[in-house]
Amino acid sequence: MHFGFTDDELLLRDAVRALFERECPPDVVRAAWDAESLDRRVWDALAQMGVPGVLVAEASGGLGLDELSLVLLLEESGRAALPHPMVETAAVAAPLLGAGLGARLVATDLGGVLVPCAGDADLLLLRAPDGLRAFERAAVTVVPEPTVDRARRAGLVQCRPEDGTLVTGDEGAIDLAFDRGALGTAAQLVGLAQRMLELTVAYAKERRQFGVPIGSFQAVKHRLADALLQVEFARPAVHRAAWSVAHDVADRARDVSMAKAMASDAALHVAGAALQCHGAIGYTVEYDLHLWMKRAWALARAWGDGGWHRDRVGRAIGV
Amino acid sequence: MHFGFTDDELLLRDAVRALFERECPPDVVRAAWDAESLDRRVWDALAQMGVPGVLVAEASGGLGLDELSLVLLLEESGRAALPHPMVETAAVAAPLLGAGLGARLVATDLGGVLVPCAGDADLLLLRAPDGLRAFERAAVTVVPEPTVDRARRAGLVQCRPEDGTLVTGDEGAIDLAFDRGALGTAAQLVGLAQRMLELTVAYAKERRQFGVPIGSFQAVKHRLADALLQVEFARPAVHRAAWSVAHDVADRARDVSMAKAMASDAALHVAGAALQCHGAIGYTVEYDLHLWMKRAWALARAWGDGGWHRDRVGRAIGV
Amino acid sequence: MDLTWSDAEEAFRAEAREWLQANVPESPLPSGDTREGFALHLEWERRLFDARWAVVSWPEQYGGRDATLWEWLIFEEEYYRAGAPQRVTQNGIFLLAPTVFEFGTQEQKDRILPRMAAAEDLWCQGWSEPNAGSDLAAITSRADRVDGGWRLNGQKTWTTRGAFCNWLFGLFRSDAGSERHRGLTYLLVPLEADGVTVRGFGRLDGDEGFAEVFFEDVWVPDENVLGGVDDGWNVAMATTSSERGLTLRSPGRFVATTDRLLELYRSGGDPAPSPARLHGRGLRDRVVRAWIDAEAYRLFTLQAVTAAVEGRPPGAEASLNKLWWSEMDVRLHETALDLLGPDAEREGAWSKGWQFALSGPIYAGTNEIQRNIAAERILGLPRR
Amino acid sequence: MDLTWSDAEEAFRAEAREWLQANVPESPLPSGDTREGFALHLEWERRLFDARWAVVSWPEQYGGRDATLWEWLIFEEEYYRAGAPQRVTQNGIFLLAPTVFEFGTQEQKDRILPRMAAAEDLWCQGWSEPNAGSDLAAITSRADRVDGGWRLNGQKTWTTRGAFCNWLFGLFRSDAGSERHRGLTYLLVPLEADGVTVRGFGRLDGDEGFAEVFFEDVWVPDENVLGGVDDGWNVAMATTSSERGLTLRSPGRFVATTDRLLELYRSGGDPAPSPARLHGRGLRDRVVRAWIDAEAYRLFTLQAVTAAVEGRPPGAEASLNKLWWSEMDVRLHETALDLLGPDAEREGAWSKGWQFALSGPIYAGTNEIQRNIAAERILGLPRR
Repeated sequence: MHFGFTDDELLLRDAVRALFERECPPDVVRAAWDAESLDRRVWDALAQMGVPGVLVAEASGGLGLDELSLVLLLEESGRAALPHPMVETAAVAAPLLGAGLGARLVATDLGGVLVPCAGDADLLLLRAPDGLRAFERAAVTVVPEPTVDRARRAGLVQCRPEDGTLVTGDEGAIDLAFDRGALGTAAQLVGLAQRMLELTVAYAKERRQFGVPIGSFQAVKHRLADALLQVEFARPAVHRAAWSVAHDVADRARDVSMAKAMASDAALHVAGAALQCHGAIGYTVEYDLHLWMKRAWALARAWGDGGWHRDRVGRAIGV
Repeated sequence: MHFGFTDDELLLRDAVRALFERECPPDVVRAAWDAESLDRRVWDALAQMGVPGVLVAEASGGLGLDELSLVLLLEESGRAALPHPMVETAAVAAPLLGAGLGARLVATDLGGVLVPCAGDADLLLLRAPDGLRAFERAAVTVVPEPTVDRARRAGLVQCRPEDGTLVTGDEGAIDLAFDRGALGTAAQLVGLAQRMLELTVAYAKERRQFGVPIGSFQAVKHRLADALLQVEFARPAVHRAAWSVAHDVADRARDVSMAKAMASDAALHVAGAALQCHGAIGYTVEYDLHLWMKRAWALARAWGDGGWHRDRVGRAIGV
Repeated sequence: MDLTWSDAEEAFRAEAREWLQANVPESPLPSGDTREGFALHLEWERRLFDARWAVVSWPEQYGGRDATLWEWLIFEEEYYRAGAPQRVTQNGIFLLAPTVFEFGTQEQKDRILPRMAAAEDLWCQGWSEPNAGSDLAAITSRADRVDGGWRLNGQKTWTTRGAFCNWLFGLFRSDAGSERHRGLTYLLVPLEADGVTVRGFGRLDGDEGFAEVFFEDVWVPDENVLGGVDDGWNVAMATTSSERGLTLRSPGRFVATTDRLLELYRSGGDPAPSPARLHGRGLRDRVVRAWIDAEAYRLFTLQAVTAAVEGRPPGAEASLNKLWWSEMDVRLHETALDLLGPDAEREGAWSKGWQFALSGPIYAGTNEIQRNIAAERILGLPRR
Repeated sequence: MDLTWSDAEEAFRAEAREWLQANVPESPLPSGDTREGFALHLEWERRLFDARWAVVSWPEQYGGRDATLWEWLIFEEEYYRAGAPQRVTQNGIFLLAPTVFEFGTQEQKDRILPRMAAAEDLWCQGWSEPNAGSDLAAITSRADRVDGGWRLNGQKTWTTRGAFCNWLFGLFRSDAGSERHRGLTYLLVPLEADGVTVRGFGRLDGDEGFAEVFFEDVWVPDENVLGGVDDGWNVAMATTSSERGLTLRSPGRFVATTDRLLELYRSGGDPAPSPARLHGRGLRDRVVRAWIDAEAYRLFTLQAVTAAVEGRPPGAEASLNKLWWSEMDVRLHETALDLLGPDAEREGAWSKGWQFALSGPIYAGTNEIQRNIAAERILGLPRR
């Protein structure tokens, strides 16, 4: 029994965190809101590190790591509010498509009808009557759909199945791909929650009212302690689910759903606490908080929301 | 439109409150926990004021008032944690049995299988295959049942229908009797909640830790403000339901259920806040709080709990 | 207790409903917190005024109908039920007007109120400053005495729709040596005046709903002082829980939103019905709770209006009122989003409403402040 | 990460399970917080000790098995799964023993630990006083230096099972001029000593679970000082988040309770099945949440034990741990009571468990204090 990470896993995590700090500051997230096409500099840097291939075998040109590394890196992408479809590419597509993705971006409708970065992707993995099919960008029609987090760049996709290539018709493989997507999204939600909490703690230490930092008020302290509690208990659930997927244990679906439910709830909870503790400043688009908050609202309900996943847990535990 | 009470209604309420303050201090409640038989002094005093007959027509020797007076008086009985079956007698039985109850105590199983004061009652109103039947105490067998609030003096009742007299076989009349019971219990819950809140506020002003009254801590303030909020919004719901029953409006069942759901939730909420703000002292049987808290736990789930009544509201509003 | 409406009130309701049915724009106007939307809303406001529905509770001489508080409540119910546009004039009508009625001179009433009712003057509020939010008494914007008037310097912020208005009412420190609540004066400032700069900025939902207002040696005449010099705090606070009831948040809005929520639940979620979403997850219970919450708020309001009509002064329970509606509004919209599930992130009425609801626990005194007030002024807990 | 148990651990689990199956009393013992129940529990404790299951993580020389923290967790899981009796010796084993291990002299270890393990000495805690609850540093009970020992005067309260124990460990003010955390000494006091009066009193559930302990010129020898004189606060606090993990609240208890909750849900409520109670009211969602909460606590504990095994010192996250299990326990029982509906008021395992759960957010530092600690020590928010 060992519930923790190896030094190598943590070193890679630290390297990716450093990359995001350098290459993906809030301005990059903000730019994704209105850009004609998504700026790929961050993604290219990630690809150079091999991150999109984290789950691909070394023999096939990947990093040959497992879902434990994956969730650590995705948590970092959540912290950075990375606008690129890292879950879709690294967690969902790469294990199915194997080597050769390179720096290509993948979009998919496995997580819901609204497809993030549909217009920006090079390749789309879409449900078809006979399974999951891969389409080149040019083979599909994308209708952009306005959503609260414009950096998600969501769209609705229309395609003719015969224009794509069958990737897999195996329902088990598709379920696994879905679980990886939900797991990866859960990890991003933990990262988003962590960042919102840090931002709010920093603000509460600095902002003064009534002659003292607002963080010295017990109401603010207790609200942020609760937020911390949610994050600190959601994170191990995500880590355990990563292990369950990596080892394809019998309880995989249950564990992934527990992780997604907890991460969704934690992120929504922290977003609420963050906004309330910020007050009016958090309610503006000039301040950065909303970039994280809106991502949290979107991801909390993508790939199944808390209620959906608890329903799935319930079926697994026989209630 | 006028959402308030008449001076006469309030004067009667004040008189009954004064009676309870005089005749029903905590020691009387405490004594009911273990007494062989229920001390009737408070009840006799209430009977002398005509309170059990509040809903009985003046021509029949009652006070000739309606449910608006009833809920005001029952709220006071909740404040006092009166151990006598005032809801069962004044709200449920008296309108059905009319004059002549005098100072007799009635028990009923309309609110649940556990019958409060079953062993102490003079008369029992029990469900039977053909409707509601009245039994003399000697005609039934009562098995005392241990419950958390021993002042409820609950028991299970066994009877042979033929030993009782048919009071009514009309389902509509029985529904109305149930609604009066649920309404009356809701009023008691508001009174219980109010008293627990007052007790806790007084304690929080007096108890000092860290050199200041604990009521000066924001965590305590906010918790008690929330408790107040619950009580202050549950109360008008009870008052409105009283009006709806008095005027037998089409939405009567919906309004009673809304009131019982809110009052149940408010009382449970306030009980939780009261205990936590008291700390260890509230966790003892020597201090009075538990007398109110346990009554609240019991009544919150008697006559249908919050979930049961919200379900009923849902059916009424078409969801 | 009498929970029925009189024939006159029913007639009033029928008249309002009929007019609204005939006049409410068929498709919703664009947000009134954008420049284009604001202009369209002004047209609507003027139509309301022409039909004397803009300020029903005001005296006829200022454009109202001398309606009772009960009629005002009825009108609001009908207004929201009809899906009529957001009132972009509300900060003047609900926040400034009660103060003018109570503290204004006759000249001020005649000058200010009719133009406010007709949406000819558009008023925004200048209370908060960068360092005076929850701690409003920390105001530092100054009003210095000059011949025949005052010279203003400083900055206000979080001024709702400030970029679209032409007048601001605000608190300024008129006694340079004063501290906290003392030495403030309530002033009315034309935003076209020399030295005023208004910068609009984006709210959470992206609309330009806020503005910062900068004052640099702005001159305003004495006639623009509302109430006593140096007495601005009392003037501003006296009407925050106005017995005229005009600052009541009308239940009509929440009742109408809850009706939409019930529709959403019954339709199984929009746009893709999926009954599986709704079962076994507590959503039905939450929908019923939302209905109960809104109905309870309506009852609490009926109780408050009864007290007002009977001449009983309102007290700190305005804090309870604010806690209830603001947190109910968040829960109500959250339930809607959970019904929508993955569709919740789409832009639309529910997501817009959700973002707006989130401002409720923050503006007009954060709910932390409201809980302090409830605990200290109603329960009497020590201030420390 | 490796979430599997080794063969040795599985063997340990099998041994524990087998012994428990064969030895756990078939019908539950009466409450250990009554005089009669306590005596029956002592028999059980001694049977545990005889089979070396009383203190599995202790060294063999004191009656343990030198079990690892992992094995301790496994034992606890099996213990609760088997429905074994409440440990009436737990305050000694979980609260005093870690301190003895860390600060005790060899003589003290030899004298105290074996008799504690064997339930020959029964220990209660003497920390709180009437005016020192959340504000523990306000302790006023005095220990005055006398020849060869100390003379105690004062009062302790909320002493769990104090009326049934023969020893008390507690904090006393040994430096009469000291204030707050300074000048306290950690002392071990025989309750049979002259001048000690113990008065048991009723807990919420009616059991005599608490005691007040009065000290009137009670003499204790120097050998009963644990750790340094005047250093009692540090001695007491050093092990509140002991790296030995013995103060961990084991997840086994909550996992077992949750299993009973799932059973209750599946049976449709006890004793009168009524499926209508369960549908459309959010109860299923709450049951699943309860299961998730308990499972999350188990995972959080695995993470903490991994850190302890790797030698990383525990920190303020003990506060998070306490917030989670105590509030989860309340919600879990509340869900059970809501499943039971009107039957919830019956005395029984759930109602007893509910009342016990309510003490969780109060004892061992109220959750208000724990949230302060989490905010200040983990998040670094200012103390003020």
